[in-house]
Amino acid sequence: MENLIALLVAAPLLGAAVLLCGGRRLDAAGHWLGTLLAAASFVVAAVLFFGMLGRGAEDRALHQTLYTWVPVESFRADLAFQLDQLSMTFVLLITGVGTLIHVYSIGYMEHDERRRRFFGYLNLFLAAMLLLVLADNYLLLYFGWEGVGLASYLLIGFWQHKPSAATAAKKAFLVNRVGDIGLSIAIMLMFTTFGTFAFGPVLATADKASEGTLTAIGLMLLLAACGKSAQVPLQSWLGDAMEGPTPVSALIHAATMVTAGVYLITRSGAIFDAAPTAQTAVVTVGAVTLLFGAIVGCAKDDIKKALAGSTMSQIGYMVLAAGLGPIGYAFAIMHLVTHGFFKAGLFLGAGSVMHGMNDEVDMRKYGGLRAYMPVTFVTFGLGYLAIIGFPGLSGFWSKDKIIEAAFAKGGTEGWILGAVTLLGAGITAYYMTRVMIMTFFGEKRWQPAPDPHRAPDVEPAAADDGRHLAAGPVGSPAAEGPAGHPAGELPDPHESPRSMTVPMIVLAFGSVFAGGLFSINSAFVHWLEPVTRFEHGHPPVSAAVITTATLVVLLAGAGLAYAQYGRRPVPVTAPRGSLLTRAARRDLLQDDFNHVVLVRGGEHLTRSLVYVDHTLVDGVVNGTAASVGGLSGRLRKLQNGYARSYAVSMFGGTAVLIAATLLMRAV
Amino acid sequence: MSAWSGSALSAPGVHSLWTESAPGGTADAAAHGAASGAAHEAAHAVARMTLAAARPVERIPTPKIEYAQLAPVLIVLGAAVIAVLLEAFVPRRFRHYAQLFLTVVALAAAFAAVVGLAAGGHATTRAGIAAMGAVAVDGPALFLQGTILLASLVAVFTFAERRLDPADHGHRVDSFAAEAAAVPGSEQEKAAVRAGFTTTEVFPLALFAVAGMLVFPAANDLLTLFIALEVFSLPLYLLCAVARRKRLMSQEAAVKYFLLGAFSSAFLLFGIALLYGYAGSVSYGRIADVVDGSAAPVDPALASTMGNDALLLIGFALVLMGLLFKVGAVPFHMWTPDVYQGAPTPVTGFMAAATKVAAFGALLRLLYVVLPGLRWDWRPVMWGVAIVTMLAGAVVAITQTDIKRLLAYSSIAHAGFILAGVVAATPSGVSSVLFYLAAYSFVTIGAFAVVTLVRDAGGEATHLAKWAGLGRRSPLVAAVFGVFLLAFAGIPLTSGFTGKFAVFKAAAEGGAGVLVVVGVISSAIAAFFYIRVIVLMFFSEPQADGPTVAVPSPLTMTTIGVGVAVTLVLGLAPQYFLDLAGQAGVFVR
Amino acid sequence: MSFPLLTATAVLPAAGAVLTAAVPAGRRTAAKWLALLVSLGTLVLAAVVTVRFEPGGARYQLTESHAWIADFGVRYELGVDGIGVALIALTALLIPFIVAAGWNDADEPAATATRRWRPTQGFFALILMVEAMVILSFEATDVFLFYLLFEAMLIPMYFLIGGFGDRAHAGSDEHAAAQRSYAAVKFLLYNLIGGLIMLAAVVGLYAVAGNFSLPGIVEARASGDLTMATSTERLLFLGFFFAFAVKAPLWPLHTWLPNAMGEATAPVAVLITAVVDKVGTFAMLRFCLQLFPEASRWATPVIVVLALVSIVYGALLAVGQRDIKRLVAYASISHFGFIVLGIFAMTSQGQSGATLYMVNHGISTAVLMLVAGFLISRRGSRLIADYGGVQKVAPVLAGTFLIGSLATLSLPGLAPFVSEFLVLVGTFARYPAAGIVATTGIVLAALYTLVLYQRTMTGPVKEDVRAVKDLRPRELLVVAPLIALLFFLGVFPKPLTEIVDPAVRHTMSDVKQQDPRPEVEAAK
Amino acid sequence: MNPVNYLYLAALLFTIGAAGVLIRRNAIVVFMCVELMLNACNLAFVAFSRLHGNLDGQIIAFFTMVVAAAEVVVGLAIIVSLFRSRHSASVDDASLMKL
Repeated sequence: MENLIALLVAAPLLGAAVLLCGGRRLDAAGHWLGTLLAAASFVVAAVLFFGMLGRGAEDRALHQTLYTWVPVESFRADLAFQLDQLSMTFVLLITGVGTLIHVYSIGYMEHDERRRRFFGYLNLFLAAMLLLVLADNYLLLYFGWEGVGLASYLLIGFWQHKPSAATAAKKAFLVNRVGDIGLSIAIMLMFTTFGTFAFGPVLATADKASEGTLTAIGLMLLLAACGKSAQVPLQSWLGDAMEGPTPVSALIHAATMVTAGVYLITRSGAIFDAAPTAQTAVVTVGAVTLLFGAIVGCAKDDIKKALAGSTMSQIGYMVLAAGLGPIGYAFAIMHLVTHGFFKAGLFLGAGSVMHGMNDEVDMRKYGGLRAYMPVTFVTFGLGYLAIIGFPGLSGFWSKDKIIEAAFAKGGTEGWILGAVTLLGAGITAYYMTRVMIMTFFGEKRWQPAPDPHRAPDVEPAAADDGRHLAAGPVGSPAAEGPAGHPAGELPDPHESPRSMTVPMIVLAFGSVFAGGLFSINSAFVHWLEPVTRFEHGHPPVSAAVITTATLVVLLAGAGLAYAQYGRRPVPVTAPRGSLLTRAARRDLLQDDFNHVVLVRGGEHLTRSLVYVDHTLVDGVVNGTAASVGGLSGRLRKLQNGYARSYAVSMFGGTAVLIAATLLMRAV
Repeated sequence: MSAWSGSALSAPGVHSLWTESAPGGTADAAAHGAASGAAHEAAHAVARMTLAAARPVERIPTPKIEYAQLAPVLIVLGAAVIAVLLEAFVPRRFRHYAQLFLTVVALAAAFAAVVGLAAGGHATTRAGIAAMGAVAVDGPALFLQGTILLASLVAVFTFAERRLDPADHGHRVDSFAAEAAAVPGSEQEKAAVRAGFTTTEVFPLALFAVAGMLVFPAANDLLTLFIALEVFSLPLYLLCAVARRKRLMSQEAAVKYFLLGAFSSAFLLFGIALLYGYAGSVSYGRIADVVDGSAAPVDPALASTMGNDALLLIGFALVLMGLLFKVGAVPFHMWTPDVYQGAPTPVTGFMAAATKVAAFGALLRLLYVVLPGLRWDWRPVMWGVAIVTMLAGAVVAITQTDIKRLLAYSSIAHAGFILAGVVAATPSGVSSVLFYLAAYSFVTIGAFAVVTLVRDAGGEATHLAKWAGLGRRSPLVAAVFGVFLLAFAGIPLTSGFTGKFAVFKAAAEGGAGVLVVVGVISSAIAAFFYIRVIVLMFFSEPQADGPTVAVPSPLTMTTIGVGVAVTLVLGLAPQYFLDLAGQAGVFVR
Repeated sequence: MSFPLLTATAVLPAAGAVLTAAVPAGRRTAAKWLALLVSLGTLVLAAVVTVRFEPGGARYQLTESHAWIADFGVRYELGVDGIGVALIALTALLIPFIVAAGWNDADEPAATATRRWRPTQGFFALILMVEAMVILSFEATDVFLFYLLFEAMLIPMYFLIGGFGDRAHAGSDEHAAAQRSYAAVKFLLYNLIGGLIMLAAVVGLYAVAGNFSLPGIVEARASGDLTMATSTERLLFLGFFFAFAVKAPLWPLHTWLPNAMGEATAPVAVLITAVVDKVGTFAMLRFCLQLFPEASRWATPVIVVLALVSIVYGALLAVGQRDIKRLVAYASISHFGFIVLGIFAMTSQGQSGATLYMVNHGISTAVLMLVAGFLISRRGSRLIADYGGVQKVAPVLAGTFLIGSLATLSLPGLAPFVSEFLVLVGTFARYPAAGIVATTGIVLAALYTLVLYQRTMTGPVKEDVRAVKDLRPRELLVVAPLIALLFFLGVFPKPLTEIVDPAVRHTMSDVKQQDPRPEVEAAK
Repeated sequence: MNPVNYLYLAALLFTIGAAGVLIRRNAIVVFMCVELMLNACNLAFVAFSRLHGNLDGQIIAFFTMVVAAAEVVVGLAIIVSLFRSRHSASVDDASLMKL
């Protein structure tokens, strides 16, 4: 049984290798191969899952050790897998959603000449992500961690000809690297503390270490989590990451990769439980991000960026929950899963909308689309209801639990967290309603006159795109990418092809029922319990109160949004807006800060260092050489060609010689 | 040294009597050592007689000369004399060949003699003093003589090279003036050229010089030292003056060399006088004894002078100066660049190699045999000289623009390195110096031989700018020269490195770590200009009016070949030669 | 007296060099093939060495010892430990690729070629000569012999740098030639001065020890037969270390490297940084630590600081570069910082990591630099600003370049990650602060490599870049195996670590250091 | 009379000679100054010979004279040839080679 685990990773890895090295001859079949292997991996996962269900709660975990990866004296990193309930959950989510999105991409990328490579990257991502969640030690996890980073780098920058995409990709990788410092330092600390960094021993003996060390480790892990899960202060990359193709945003930047941070914290629960300070830090980060993302989400007019903000905020929920300890881990993961469903669904919906709208992403240029793309509308709508936590749908079950747990934290801390989570719920309702209304309701705002400044870069490619339009959905044409879209094309909203709608529908089902299923006599919690441990949180007020409060806030948020966008027409060009709005549009100025402090500062630093290297370090050497040369030139003058002066020097020399000799005798 | 206990005994009275009654006594033209040496038995006899009655002194036995042990010198001297006769009697067109043949044979024979002596154990066990104490036949002497002979042998090949310049009026021409006496550019000169005259006198001159050089490091008393110095200097002065091209420079070089040389030898002589005054003798052994105070018996006069260290120290300083001049140590080096540049290149090579060997040999003997008792006085002084020489040589060389001057300065820097070995004042110091000299002399001759090949309309193109891109024109020559430069720079796998390491090692063992550090620094500086030449030859584009590289006759090829061979062999497998030098490291006293 | 395997591995390329140089001017292709075959033959021999070497066996294996220069206490002593084997393998492995990559670099238009002037032959002969000397220096267990080679290998390198410049240069040929010879002279002088200072130390060592046999001296010191005054040992250590720090190169002695790598052809640049410079770090590990353990420990703090400076400083300067090859050069400086850090962290992880790092850095830089060289030769410019969108016109080239970059930023799964992480862990275990500072190098590495990739490969296609062709088969053949090796060693470094670890264990015991014990003894 | 005085005289002559070498331009005169130095040496030798009462010094004096004569031969030859080609015997004129 456990020998299958490696297969999980191997299948997509093989796909990546074949597709990326295969060359053009695979162009025709590449996407099928990729999808097939993703599906295969899902099947294996399913097999393993049912096998696991067949065993008792305690001996469900499976281990498979392939070989020792890095053996140096006491430093041993095995290439070994551990498949327990937690990992299993992720594996299913990753392979499942992954497969769906592969399918979706077949249609979405249809007209991209580099589709083969796209699928190669997707497979690469799956492999890395699975490695991440299956690793049985932190170094191997780090391997996967960086692997998904690479995959996301490649996929964000998939349309490399767009400078914006290339920049976004680079930014994502760099910010993640900052987080990675945390992970690597954490691993080093574990090594120096426990002499190993395998999950088993470390987590088993965590409590033996001094709290200071554990706090340090915890904070470092948190840093890593911030990087990967786009938590404040390392969240800035996620918004730009939307430059990537929409399936990527759905899979990597909504459903799976960005939740790796939550996985890391949950997995390292033992360490955090023993380090309260670190936990506090975690919940703080979670709370801040939760609001941050929500606020940003409210201000964005770019549909994907709005969703990105929401992703940030939802992960904030998870991190917060994870920071609560045993009372929260399970719910964090549960929300993670449900979120995986509905957020992926929402993104796919967004993709489908953009598809119909010539890759127009500005919601102000949408409106009234429900008539044109019903399937998208329905699925998106269900996702919407799920995320705002409409009673009965997935989001409700998971998010509500988190809010309860937050209150259950106890003391003022509990109240604050509870309040924040509640507020977050309200804002979520607000911005999601806003998105919903602006996109699917109201009058259509998409008769854009061909704007003149686009005119120049009409290219031959335009003709192709025209054909595609006629033919059906427009793949983001590789030639110019969305940016270069033919000018003056009237967007002609239409439903997307089957290959795209089917995944959306499946995900919609997930968004509706997953939460419910999980909550039937809290099956999910018990499923995870052996790994994450579970304590019932006891909120100061009864759960019912909290639930109602949530609903109230929810309605308030939605109502406000309706009042603002449903009742009166939405201006096509965004109003200047309040200070907060403008700040929020600019990601609350966080990027500007980065730019001024890090980018500018860095540039100055490097420039001055280059100068130093040239003038100082090199200068010293050259200076010495020059001075020797000068000395030589001066000494040379003594050789003036006059025999008599030579004689003088000889005479003088002799005198010195005599003097010296006598002196030596004297002393 | 046994010969000298005699003169220690010789009483003043006896000598004064001699001076009155037997003026013929001084007519003894042999080394003065003969006179007092013979005195050993004679003195007492004579003394007794004088008491009896003033009868004419009986004959003084002729000094005994170990001809076998002096064979190398005698062979060369004899050959030189014959060569003079050849000049007188052999018709012009044969002279070149006759002279060349004679010289080569003589040098080879002399070398054979040296080898024979060494094989006969004269270098080690049977080392002794010949010619009534005038000449030492011991390890260092034989080793250096052998080196000098080989060096001059290959050098003579370049003397005889006649293929570098196009034939002039159908006569092959070498590097020497058709008629040295003729005014440059005069009708007389043109006539001489037309007649195809050549200065074949260079061969006898060289032979005389070599003879002097052979004696110089072997000299065992100060007079012999002085004579030997003059014997090899005077021919060199003349050799400098007889270049075929750039005759004015050649003559100027000669004049400078001559005047300064005479000047320095005057100092040397005065130094000898003072030492004589101090010790009452010019014999190394005797002086050494007096210095250590182990001399016996001590007559009143000697006692009075012995008390006076000023005589000793000043005398020593002056003699030292005379030798340092020949060595080319700062601040007595200033003749070197001019002379090296002005002299005919083959002569320069010969001088640079052989003179240094001879002079350092003499210096070693002086310091190790005569003045070991004075070590604490001379070591610091020599330290100073060594340091200044190393640094000054290297530094000034950086800005040179003429290849011959460049090599001259490099030779100064090398003198400094060798001095570092000399200062070590240990047997290993001696052997390291011997090895270094052997290695260095062949590199030098080879390098100057290459210089003779690079020519343009005005003869040798010695200006560095002309060497640009030589590597592209004729890679082989450039590569060979590169090898020599690397050897000069002391890059590993060349003889230069082995020698340098040996010397530094000796210095370090001798407790002169500072010298090692300074040596390292100056080698670093020196490396710069050797590299500059390499850059010039290989990395810069050749000029349109660049020089041509003459294809030499087998003679020069041999010289260069030997140079390269020795450089590499001593670099890769030096052990055998180190052993030789090691065995030859002990001076007889 | 068995077959002198080690000598053979050095003699073969040396002989090959002579033969190659002797090939007549008209037959330069023959010369190329000859050089390639010889280098491959050397690779085979190196493989044999690797196989014949038993990790568990004696410290120095396949030893040879012959009398050489008794007067200097010098013997011709060879022997390899794991570290030596690894580096010999690396050298022998890279040279064929360097030869193949430089296939046409030295060819001159027939116009300037004369009967005697044979640049192509010279080029390959010099490369082989360098290989011979480097390999022998990895084998030498006699300090003098090592020094000899350490110095001698400068000369062929010097001619390679100064004689065969990068065709792609800004400005006139004269200017380029001037730049080139400046770079060559700078290279030679820096290393020569370092070497001469080392010479003083070598002489000093002789004065102290009386012979040059490394095992002998180590043995004598361990048994107390040979004692050094503290001050003496420190001075000698500094003398040795200075030379190696120049070669490595360590800040602030690094400035020769960017010039040299910038002006030299890409293959030669690889030769410099991937092969020759390794001799420096190798020598630190073998000679500094073994001959002068106390002094090494004494100097460690300073050296660690210098290493850290190199890491950060090199990386920052790499960010600031406009010239692709100079960028790689500064990146190398940063990496050498890591290597030195690992060596002087004095932990087994650090030192194994450092050794692996030498190998991996050699391979990764080779990939990056060679691909960069191919790119530069196509476009005829080294300036980053002259590129853009290459990925569109030459995807394979871009892909390989990306892999090279990822290796340089030590991405897990590629070889450099293993070594870098080992170095970091090893350092952190002893000097946590240093370890943390070093980790910033990770981010900076990502910065300069990705910025380079973004500016050259992505974005809209520049006009002059449109003409750029994708990799030719020969070039792909050069890069592909190296990339494969990067992946292999990235996921399965065990073969390497198994060879290296015993040697590291010996070194650790020489410097009398144990790995720090973990805070909590974890239940294994 | 005390032989030491002869030594002082010798030293004086020697110095005069040396000074002459340094001061005078004419090659012949310079050369003669060198000769003067040699003769100073001779004087010293003879004086010491007397002092020590052995013959060596006097014998050396003869050798010195011979050497001096030889030097004259060589020296004059060189100087004259220089004079003929330059029409000047000034040592300072002979300064083609410098630096």
